[in-house]
Amino acid sequence: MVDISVDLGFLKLKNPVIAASGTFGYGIEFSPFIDLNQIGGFVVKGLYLSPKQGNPPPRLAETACGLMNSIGLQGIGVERFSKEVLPQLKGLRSALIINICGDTNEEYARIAEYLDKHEEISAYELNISCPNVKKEGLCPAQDPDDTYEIVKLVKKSCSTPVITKLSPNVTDISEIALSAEEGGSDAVSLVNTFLAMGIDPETRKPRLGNFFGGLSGPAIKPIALRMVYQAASAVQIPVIGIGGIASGRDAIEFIIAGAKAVQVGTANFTDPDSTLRIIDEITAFCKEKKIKRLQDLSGAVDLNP
Amino acid sequence: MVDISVDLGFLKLKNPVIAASGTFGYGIEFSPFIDLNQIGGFVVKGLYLSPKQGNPPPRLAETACGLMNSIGLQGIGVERFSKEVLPQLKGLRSALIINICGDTNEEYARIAEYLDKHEEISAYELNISCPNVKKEGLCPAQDPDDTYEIVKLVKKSCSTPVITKLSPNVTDISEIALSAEEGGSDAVSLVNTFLAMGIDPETRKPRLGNFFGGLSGPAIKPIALRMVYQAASAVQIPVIGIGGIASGRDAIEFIIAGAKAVQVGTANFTDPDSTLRIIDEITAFCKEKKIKRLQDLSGAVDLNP
Amino acid sequence: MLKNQRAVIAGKKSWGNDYFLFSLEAPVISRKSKPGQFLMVKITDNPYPLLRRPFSIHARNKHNIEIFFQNTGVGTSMLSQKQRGDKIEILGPLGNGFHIGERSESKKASLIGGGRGAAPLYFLACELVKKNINVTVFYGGKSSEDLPIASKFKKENIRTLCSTEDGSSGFKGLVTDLLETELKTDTPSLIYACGPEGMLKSLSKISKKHQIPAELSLESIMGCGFGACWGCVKKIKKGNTAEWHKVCEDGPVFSAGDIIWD
Amino acid sequence: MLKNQRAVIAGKKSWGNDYFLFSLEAPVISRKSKPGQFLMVKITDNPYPLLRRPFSIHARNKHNIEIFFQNTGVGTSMLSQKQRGDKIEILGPLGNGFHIGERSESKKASLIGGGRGAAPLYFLACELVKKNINVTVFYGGKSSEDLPIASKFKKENIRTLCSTEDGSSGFKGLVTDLLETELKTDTPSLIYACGPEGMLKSLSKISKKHQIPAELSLESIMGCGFGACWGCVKKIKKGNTAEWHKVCEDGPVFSAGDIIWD
Ligand SMILES: Cc1cc2nc3c(=O)[nH]c(=O)nc-3n(C[C@H](O)[C@H](O)[C@H](O)COP(=O)(O)OP(=O)(O)OC[C@H]3O[C@@H](n4cnc5c(N)ncnc54)[C@H](O)[C@@H]3O)c2cc1C
Ligand SMILES: Cc1cc2nc3c(=O)[nH]c(=O)nc-3n(C[C@H](O)[C@H](O)[C@H](O)COP(=O)(O)OP(=O)(O)OC[C@H]3O[C@@H](n4cnc5c(N)ncnc54)[C@H](O)[C@@H]3O)c2cc1C
Ligand SMILES: Cc1cc2nc3c(=O)[nH]c(=O)nc-3n(C[C@H](O)[C@H](O)[C@H](O)COP(=O)(O)O)c2cc1C
Ligand SMILES: Cc1cc2nc3c(=O)[nH]c(=O)nc-3n(C[C@H](O)[C@H](O)[C@H](O)COP(=O)(O)O)c2cc1C
Ligand code: FES
Ligand code: FES
Repeated sequence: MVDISVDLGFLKLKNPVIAASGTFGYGIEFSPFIDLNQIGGFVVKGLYLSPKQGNPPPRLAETACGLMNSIGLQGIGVERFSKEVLPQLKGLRSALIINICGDTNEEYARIAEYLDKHEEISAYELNISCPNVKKEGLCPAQDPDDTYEIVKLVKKSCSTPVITKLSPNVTDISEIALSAEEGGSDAVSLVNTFLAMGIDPETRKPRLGNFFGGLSGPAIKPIALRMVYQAASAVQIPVIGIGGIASGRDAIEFIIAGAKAVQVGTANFTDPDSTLRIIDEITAFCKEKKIKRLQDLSGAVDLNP
Repeated sequence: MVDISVDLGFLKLKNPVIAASGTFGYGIEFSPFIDLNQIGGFVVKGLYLSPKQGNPPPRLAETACGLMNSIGLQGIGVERFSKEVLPQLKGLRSALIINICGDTNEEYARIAEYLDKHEEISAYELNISCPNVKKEGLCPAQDPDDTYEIVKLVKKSCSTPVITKLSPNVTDISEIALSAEEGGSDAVSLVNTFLAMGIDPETRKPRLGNFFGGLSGPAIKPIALRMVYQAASAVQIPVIGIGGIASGRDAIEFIIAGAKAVQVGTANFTDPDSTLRIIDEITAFCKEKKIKRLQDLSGAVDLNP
Repeated sequence: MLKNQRAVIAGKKSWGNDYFLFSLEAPVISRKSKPGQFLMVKITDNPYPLLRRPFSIHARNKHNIEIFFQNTGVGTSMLSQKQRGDKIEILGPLGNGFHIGERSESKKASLIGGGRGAAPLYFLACELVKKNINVTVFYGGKSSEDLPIASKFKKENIRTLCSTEDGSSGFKGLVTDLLETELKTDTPSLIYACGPEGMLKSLSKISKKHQIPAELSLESIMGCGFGACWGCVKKIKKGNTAEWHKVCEDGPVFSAGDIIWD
Repeated sequence: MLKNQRAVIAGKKSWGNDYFLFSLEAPVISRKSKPGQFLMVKITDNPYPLLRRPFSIHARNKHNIEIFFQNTGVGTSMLSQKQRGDKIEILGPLGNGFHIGERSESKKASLIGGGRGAAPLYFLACELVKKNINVTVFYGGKSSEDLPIASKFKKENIRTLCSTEDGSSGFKGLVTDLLETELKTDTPSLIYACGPEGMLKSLSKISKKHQIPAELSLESIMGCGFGACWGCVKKIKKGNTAEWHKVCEDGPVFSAGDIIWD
C-alpha cells in the first residue's frame, strides 16, 4: 500500500491534490464528473465581501500552451455564499478552502471573521496576488510589507488556518514567502497567474476586455516550479505548489522541488476529471518506484551531478 | 510599396527584425540558410572579456511550447572574437550588435572600450539580465540602481550606442527601464529569459546541469508582450521587443504594444530561416492592411472598448 | 447528466478543406441531447491547443451524433485531420437548447443560419418538423461554397432559401436581407438563429421591429463549457437588471430581447 | 551545403507501435550524405513540440534517404503518425560522419548497435562493404522485438550477430558481452558504434583494453543541430585540454579515446 496522504500540520489531506481557486467553481460544478470526496480538497472561486460584476468580455484568450484570463472575480459575495453555497457542501469529506479577496486589508479580515464559525471550512487562502482587480495589475503580494500586514491582520481576526497565495510577478519570491511566514501564515501556496496581455493584430485591440490578464497552464510550469523550489528553500511552513500541473508526473515534480501538496488549475477546464486522474497517476508512480510514503519525496531533489 | 524600415535614432534598420543574442551564434552559422544582409540585424552570442567554459550539460530542456537553457555563455572572449570573428563579418550590410556580459561593472566597460574602435559594430547590447551566471540567478537587471550604474559606466567608456537588455524576473519592469534610460541608455531591449527549472521525476535530478535555466519561446510571449507594453509606456527611448516571436503577426503584436523593432530568438533553432520569413510576413501584413509605414503601427494599440 | 467520453468517429465527410462533418458514436449523449445544445471537443491529448472547442450538435440518431464545423484556426484544422476510426473525447450535452413548442401559437418558424451557424439548425429543423411546425430555413454564406449543408435540409423536404454575398447562389446579399424580403409577404411566429454576431444583432432589430420573438444562439470563447470558469459571459437582461451571464450554462440560446449588445 | 527542405514521405514501414522507417524524397540531401550524419526533422508546424528532433541517416539511394526511429516520446510519437504522401521538413545532412577507410589497415570492422542505435550502422555497413571491408554487425536489444532491422543487414549478406537481454533471440545478455565473447577469437581493426550511453561507455573500456580504435556516435539534446545554440555539448579531449564540444558540429561521431565520460 502506498501512503499518499499529506499532513500540513494544521490540516490533513487524504492526498496531495487540491483543485485551484477560480478553476473549480464552488466545487458543485464538478460533481457530475468526479466524486468530490475523493480529492484532497478544493479551493472555491475568489470571494469578495460584496457581490462583484467582474470584467467585461472577452475574459479568456488562449496562448501557446497557456490560458490568459481576466474574469475579474465575478462572484456572489460572502453573504450569499454562506447562505446558498455552503449548505450544499455540508458533509464533504475533502478539505474545503475559501479563497479570500479584498480591496483593503480590512476587507480580508472581515471575510475571515464572517466565515470563521463555519467548521466545514478547513482553511482560508488569501488571494493577495490577483492581478486583475486594479488595472495596473499591482497587488499586495508584490510587496513584502503589504504581505506581512494583511496576513498579520487576518490571523488576528480568525481561528481558521490561513494559506497565503503568492504572486509570481515579483523579483524575489523568497522574500515574499518569508514575509507571509513572519506574518503568521500557516502555509503558502504559489503561483497565482503571471500578468500578461495579448493584442489582435487585425483590430489592434487587446485580446482581453480588461487589457491585462493572468497567464496559467503548462506554459508557466517551469517558472512556477523554480519559484516553488525557492519558496520551499526559504520558509519552514508548508508550501503548496501550483502552476501548469496536468499530470501525476507534474505533481511529483513540484513535490520533489519542495511542495507538500499541489493545486490543479487550468487542467480542470480541459479535463473535468483531471484531479482524480492525477491522484491515480501519483499512486501508480509511487508503486512503480516503490515509494511507500509520498511525503518522503517532498524536497528530495538530488543535487549530485 | 510598404516601408518597413525602422529608425531607432542612433541606428537605422532596413526592417524591424533582429536575431537575438545566443540564438544566432556569431551570425556565420546562419549563412547557409539566409542572406545575412537581408535581416534588420543580429546580436551575437553573449561575449565576456575572457573565454568562458560554460555550464555542464544537460544545457537544454524542452517544456510546453518553451525551451529552457543553461548554456552559461560559453564563448571565446572578446580578444579572439575581434581577431577571428569580426573580420569574417566585414562588409555586412545589416546591423551588427554585440551582446556584452561581465561579472563586474568594470568588465562591461572594458569590453565596450576594447571594441569601440570597430566601426562595423552598430551598437552594444548590455546583457545585464543573464540569469545563468550566478547560481542564485540574480543579476543587475533585477535592481534599478545596479542597472543605472552599469549603463552609466558603459556609456562613459564608449561612443558606440548602447541598448540595455532587461530581465523579466522583476516586480516592476517600468522602474528598471526608467533606470536604464536615466543611465543614458540609447534603447532598451526586453525580455531576456525567465528564470526556470525542471526536475526529472525518474531520477529526481534537475533537468539542467546548472539547476536553474532561462525559459524562452512561445510559452513566454504573453508575459513578454505585457512587459514590452509597460516599458514602452514608461520610457522615451526606443524599445525592442523580444519573447516567443515566431511569426510576422507575433512581431506586429509587439510593435502595436509599443516596440520599434523586435528580436527573434528560439525560432532560429526550429527554423533557421525564421527571420526572413517573419520579414516577409510583416510586409505581407502591411500590404493587406494598407499600412504604408510600419513605424506608424508602433504603440498603436486601440484602447476603445 | 453530463458525460465525458471517448467517441469513435464513425463517419467523416468534407467539403474541400473548409467544412467537415463528423459522425460520432455516442449513444448516451445522443439520447439526452436537445437542439441548440453543444459539445466540448478535445482536440488532442497534448497541451497544444490547450482548450477544448465548442461545437453544436448538428444531428443525432439513436447511436450517433454529428458535428458540422468550419476550419477556421488551429483547433478546427487539427480536428479536421482526424480520420474515421479515430477516437475523440467529447463532453456533453452542454447548455440549454432552443425552446420548442412552448408557445402553442408557434406553428410557423423561420430558422436563420449564417455560415457554420447553420450547424445546430439542422437538428432543430428535424425536431420542429416532427412537431408539425412549418419550417423555413434561411441559409446564408459568402459564396456558394459556404452552403454545404443546404442539400441536407432540402432532402428533409424543408423549405430552404439560400443567400450569398457574392450572388453565386440564391439571393444576392445578406441572409438578413433575404429574411426581410420574405417578411414583406409572410410572417413567422418565431425566429431561431445561429451565426456571426453581426447577423444576430441585425436579427435582434428585425425581431423588435416586426415583433417576432427570436431565439439566438451565441458564440463565446469558452474555457470549460460547463459553468466553472466564468469566461464565456455576455450581458443579459433578467427582469430589470443586466448582468454578465454564462453563455455555456445560461445559453448558448437567449431571447433576442434579453441580449444587451455592446 | 546544408539544406532545409520539405520532403515527401515516399514510404513508411512500422514494427508494432515501437519502430518506424520512413523513406523521404530528398535527392540533394541524399547525394551529400555520409554515414553517421543526421537530419533535424520538424515534427509539426505548431509550437508543440517546439524543437526539431535529430535522426541519423539510416540509408540512402539516389533520390531517397531513410530514417529509422523508435517511438520514445511526444515527438517520435507524433512523427510516427505521419502517413505516406505527407510532407515533413528536414534539415541536413548535419554533423561529421564516421571516418571510413582513412586507415588503410582497417580491413575488418565491427559495428555495434544498441536498439535504435543501429539506425546509422546500416548506411555505414553498406558503404564499408562497397570498400571491400569485412563487416560484422553486433546488434543488441531488450528482446527480439527490438531487433527489427536485423534482416536488412542479413539481406545484404552482412554477418550479423544478435543479442537480447531476455534471451528471446540470439545471445542472451548485453551486446557488449557478445562482442567480448567474439573478441576472444577474432579481433577487428576498428569498432564503430551507436547506442545508449551505457553501451558506449563499456565500448570505450573495451576499445582501450583491447587497443582497438573505436568511433562512437553520441546522442545529446539538440536545440538547433547546426552549431548555433551550444546546447549539445559533451566533454571532449583535443590535444592536452578537455573542453565542451558541440555534438552536432564536432560530432556526433567521436573517437572513443577523446570522450571524457562523467
Ligand atoms: C456554443 C458554441 C457552438 C459552436 N458550434 C459550432 C459549430 O457547430 N460548428 C462550427 O464550425 N463552429 C462552432 N462554434 C465555433 C467554434 O467553436 C470555433 O470556430 C472554434 O472554437 C475555433 O477554434 P480554432 O482553434 O479553429 O480557432 P482559433 O481562432 O485558433 O481559436 C482560438 C481560441 O478562440 C476560440 N474561438 C475562436 N473562434 C471562436 C468562436 N467563434 N466562438 C467561440 N470560441 C472561439 C477557440 O475555442 C480557442 O479557444 C461554436 C461556438 C460556440 C461557443
Ligand atoms: C545525432 C543523433 C541521432 C539520432 N538518431 C536517431 C535515430 O536514427 N533513430 C532514433 O530512433 N533516434 C535517434 N536519436 C534519438 C532521437 O533524437 C530521440 O529519441 C528523440 O529526439 C526523442 O524525441 P521525443 O520527442 O520522442 O522524446 P521526448 O523525451 O519527449 O523528447 C524531449 C526532448 O528531449 C530530446 N531527447 C530525448 N531523448 C533524446 C536522445 N536520446 N537524444 C537526443 N535528444 C533526446 C528531444 O529531442 C526533445 O528535445 C538520435 C539522436 C541524436 C542526437
Ligand atoms: C479562469 C481562472 C480564474 C482564476 N481565479 C482565481 C481566483 O479567484 N483566486 C485565485 O487565488 N486564483 C485564481 N486563479 C489562479 C489559479 O488558482 C492558479 O493559481 C493558476 O491558474 C495557476 O495554476 P494552473 O496553471 O494550474 O492553472 C484563476 C485562474 C484561472 C485560469
Ligand atoms: C540558447 C539560448 C542562449 C541565449 N544566450 C543569450 C546571450 O548570450 N545573451 C543574451 O542577452 N540573451 C541570450 N538568450 C536570450 C535570447 O536572446 C532572448 O532574449 C530570449 O531567448 C527570449 O526570446 P525568444 O523567446 O524569442 O527566444 C539566449 C537564449 C537562448 C534560448
Ligand atoms: S465556458 Fe466556463 S463558465 Fe462558460
Ligand atoms: S544542437 Fe545547437 S549547437 Fe549543437
